[in-house]
Amino acid sequence: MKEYIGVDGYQALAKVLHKMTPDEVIDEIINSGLRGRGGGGFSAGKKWKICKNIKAEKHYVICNGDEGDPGAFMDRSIMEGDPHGVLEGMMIAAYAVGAKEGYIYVRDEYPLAVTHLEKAILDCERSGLLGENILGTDFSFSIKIARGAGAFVCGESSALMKSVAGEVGEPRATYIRSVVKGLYDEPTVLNNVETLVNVPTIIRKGADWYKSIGTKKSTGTKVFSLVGKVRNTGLIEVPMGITLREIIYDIGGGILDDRPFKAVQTGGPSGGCIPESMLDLPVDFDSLTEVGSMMGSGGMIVMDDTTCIVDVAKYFLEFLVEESCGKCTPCREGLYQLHKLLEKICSGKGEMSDIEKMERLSENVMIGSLCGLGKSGPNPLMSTLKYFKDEYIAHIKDKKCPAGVCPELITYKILDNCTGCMACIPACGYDAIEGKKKEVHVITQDKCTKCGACYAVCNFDSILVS
Amino acid sequence: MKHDFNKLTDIFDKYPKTQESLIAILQDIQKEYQYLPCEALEQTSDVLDVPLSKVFSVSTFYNSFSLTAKGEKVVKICTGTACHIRGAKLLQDQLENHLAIKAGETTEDMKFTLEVVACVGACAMAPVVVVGDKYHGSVKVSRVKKLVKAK
Amino acid sequence: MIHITINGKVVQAKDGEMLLTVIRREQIDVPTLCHHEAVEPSGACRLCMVEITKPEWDGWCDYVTSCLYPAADGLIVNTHAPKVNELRSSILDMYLARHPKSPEIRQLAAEYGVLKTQFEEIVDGNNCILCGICTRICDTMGFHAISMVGRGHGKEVAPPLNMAPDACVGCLSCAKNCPTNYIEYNVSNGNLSIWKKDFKMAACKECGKTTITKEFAEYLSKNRDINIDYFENVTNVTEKN
Amino acid sequence: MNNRFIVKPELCTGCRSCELACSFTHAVDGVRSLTRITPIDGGFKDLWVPVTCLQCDDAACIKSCLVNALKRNPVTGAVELNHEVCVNCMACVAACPFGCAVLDTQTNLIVKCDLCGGDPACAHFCPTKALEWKPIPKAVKKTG
Repeated sequence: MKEYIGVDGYQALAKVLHKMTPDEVIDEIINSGLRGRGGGGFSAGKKWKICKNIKAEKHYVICNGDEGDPGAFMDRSIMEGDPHGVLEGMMIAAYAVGAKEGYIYVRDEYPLAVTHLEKAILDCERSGLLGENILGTDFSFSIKIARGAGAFVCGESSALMKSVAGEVGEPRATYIRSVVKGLYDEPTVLNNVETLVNVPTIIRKGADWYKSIGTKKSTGTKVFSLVGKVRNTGLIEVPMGITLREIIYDIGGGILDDRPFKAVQTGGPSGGCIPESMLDLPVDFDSLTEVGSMMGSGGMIVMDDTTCIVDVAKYFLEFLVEESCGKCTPCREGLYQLHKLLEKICSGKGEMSDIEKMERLSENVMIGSLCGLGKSGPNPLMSTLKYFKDEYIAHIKDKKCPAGVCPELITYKILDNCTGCMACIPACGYDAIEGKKKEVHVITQDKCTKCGACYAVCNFDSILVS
Repeated sequence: MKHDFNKLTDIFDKYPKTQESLIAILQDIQKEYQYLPCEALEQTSDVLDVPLSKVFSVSTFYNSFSLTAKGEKVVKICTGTACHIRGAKLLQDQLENHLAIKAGETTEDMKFTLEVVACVGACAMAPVVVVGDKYHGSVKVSRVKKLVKAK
Repeated sequence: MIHITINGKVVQAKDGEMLLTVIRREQIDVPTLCHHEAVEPSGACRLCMVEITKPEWDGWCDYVTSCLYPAADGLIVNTHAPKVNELRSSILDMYLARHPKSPEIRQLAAEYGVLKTQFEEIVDGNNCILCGICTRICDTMGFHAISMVGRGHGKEVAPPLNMAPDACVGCLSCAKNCPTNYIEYNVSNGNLSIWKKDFKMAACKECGKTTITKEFAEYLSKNRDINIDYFENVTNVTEKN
Repeated sequence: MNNRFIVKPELCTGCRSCELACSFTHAVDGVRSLTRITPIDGGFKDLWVPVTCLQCDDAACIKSCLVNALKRNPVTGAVELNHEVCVNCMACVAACPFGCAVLDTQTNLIVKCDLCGGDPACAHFCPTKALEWKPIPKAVKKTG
């Protein structure tokens, strides 16, 4: 806490409480162009304004720290590393909309984040930054932590609010927005961790300063988690508008083992894959959406030529089938059928008509589903079908997996340069490899499950996948 | 299995007696017993005055709850996107083969439970396997057996 | 009062009234599988989706579930737009793949031109379409005996812990309102069983005729302040049919 | 709400005209419906009483309905059943001490008298005036 105050912490709070009216705060945030970092990209300030203008007994502020996207972990780092920044952002939001209670929804998988936030809240309560009459003003605010319990769908606002209230996290139709009728049917501002942590800085340094970073429509910076087949993995904070190529090659140091780049996946399971031809695309909310992906919460997964794009689509669909709440039919049954069709293609039984079938079904699932999970669920499939149709056709017509991933379409063979080191024999869990020391080993194809364990342990590139 | 249910009272006392506390209480119970015993669910329902059917719904909806007892050590294979493309499937295959159970099952001696989880948020160290509380990053096939060496 | 246009006809509606209510009042047939007037709309089956637009939307239209969309002045609704019909048949196709044996689903799907699913049929499936009418009615009636269990494709309706539910009084409302008649129950010789639970029927003291279970009668008597004797008294009039 | 059924059992012949009238009034698509009124044999020879819903003030049927499908019409005073809302739990059928809510097994709907919206057809068709729909006589009003 002392450290946070040491770096100008809570100065923004003091500034808004003593010198600014709630409307001025909202105007400042609107003016800064800050857009929700959770994925949708809705103007944070406008959201606050709507919420403030709703007359109700209570207003709530919720911080969404349910980072469900597999492959993204920036919210975790923020909550663990800068819990006070999150709290301060929430307090300012609460002051602006007139909320007295706030919740931070944190994944239970992040125990350290929970501990740090708990400690930060306690510190604030002790020093009068949370509670009644904060800093001698008539502003009162308290924050509770709600631990998520492992459900991707709870990243969806209405599902998250149900979860906070201790119910099953099923979304409801959002024809009435949650800023109007949210938690306990009261107007609620729900912002992502990264959005809120930007707020104090904006207040302190001014909207104009913030606007000077990034692009016209997407201001400020964005944290990405750059992972996958890239040399330097980790979190990066970049100004909006930077190109994908700069991120992957300059910051990420290029592809692992200098293999050719194939695609980069952004936006998590609801996003899409972007091919090499679009590497010079500037990274901002609108251009990513335009090419069929999305900013999402900022996962950025790089894939090389050993990643099978059909397998990736199948992977995301499998994840979504698993994570669908099961309430509405298109999402529950439609995603399931899409996954079935992809399984069929990956196992070499696909037909060309399946592609058209998937396209039509995807469209209907997107229109028909109740919440964002289903509405964007087919995205990974649609975007890969758009940019990597050849690979689908290779799976269907040639019965081949060009990347050497789909088990039923590949064979493992040991080449003559095998040194007979015997490393692969114990690695194979199915006794499929035989051979003597210093002699070329042989794979019994009947026993081979194509798990790839031998390939992974071979130090001499003697195993050929084809 | 017999459990000491006195601890439940301590858990209940930590929270206000409203439905809002339901998930937090279930999480604490899960932590205490490694799963949600029937009796605990019934008591929770009584204490919070939430219908048992709702408690059951919630405890089957969320991934972090389990209604069956788990092994001493829970082995979680992260199958987040980053882990997936860096070979989580292979690790799963190896672990399943080695422990002779499928994901989601527990070994007969109740030593290990194998689970696949969506993402543990350690994507930069992919692929990740969590054994007990310990995170193992960049796991290679050759290390798999060591990870689950019985004590 | 506001005015909306449904399939070209201008009709009156109350502000905020759900579109489906207005559509049904106009005797227009829009299929639903998860709708019941006794409970709050849930928007799960998605069959009641309609196309909506407004003059100021510049030709852009949206697809919304009419059971949950509040009527607003000037709204133009098309209940059977080509896209809407395609959506419905697609959804019914999905249902048909999951519940190929359900006569109710087969009939509704046939009405939308789907005679056989293009997807992989689930052979050993059941006829529960997870509409949630049963659980919502049970909640509304105040019993909370059954609920949705699990999630996603494996979701099911079940009593807590899959055991005979304490809270159930055997009113049969879940079973009687199930659109696919999936919930099984058995009434015979003054006994009733549902959800693996057995009940005795309350019998008329004079004629022995039975209507509801003893548990249900006791519940009503206790919670609704009705003389318990009322339930053990059937006059001749109910002997009809 | 000034009118009430005035029943004079001594005039009832058990001719069942009231039943017919009711049945045809509530007919759907020309198919006769189950009647909501029945003359019952009082137990003695030739003593019949037409019995229909009393629209009780403290109605057991309304109290028994857990989904609020039964509501009193403020204009006619009739307890009306909304079939759209009704979940067929049979609580009202069981609760009515007079057996005036019944399940029509043909349509699977529960039926009860709705006073035909304020002008019950049965009373019109009673040839002997054993059943009348008219203001309550003053004398009765005072004592009752």
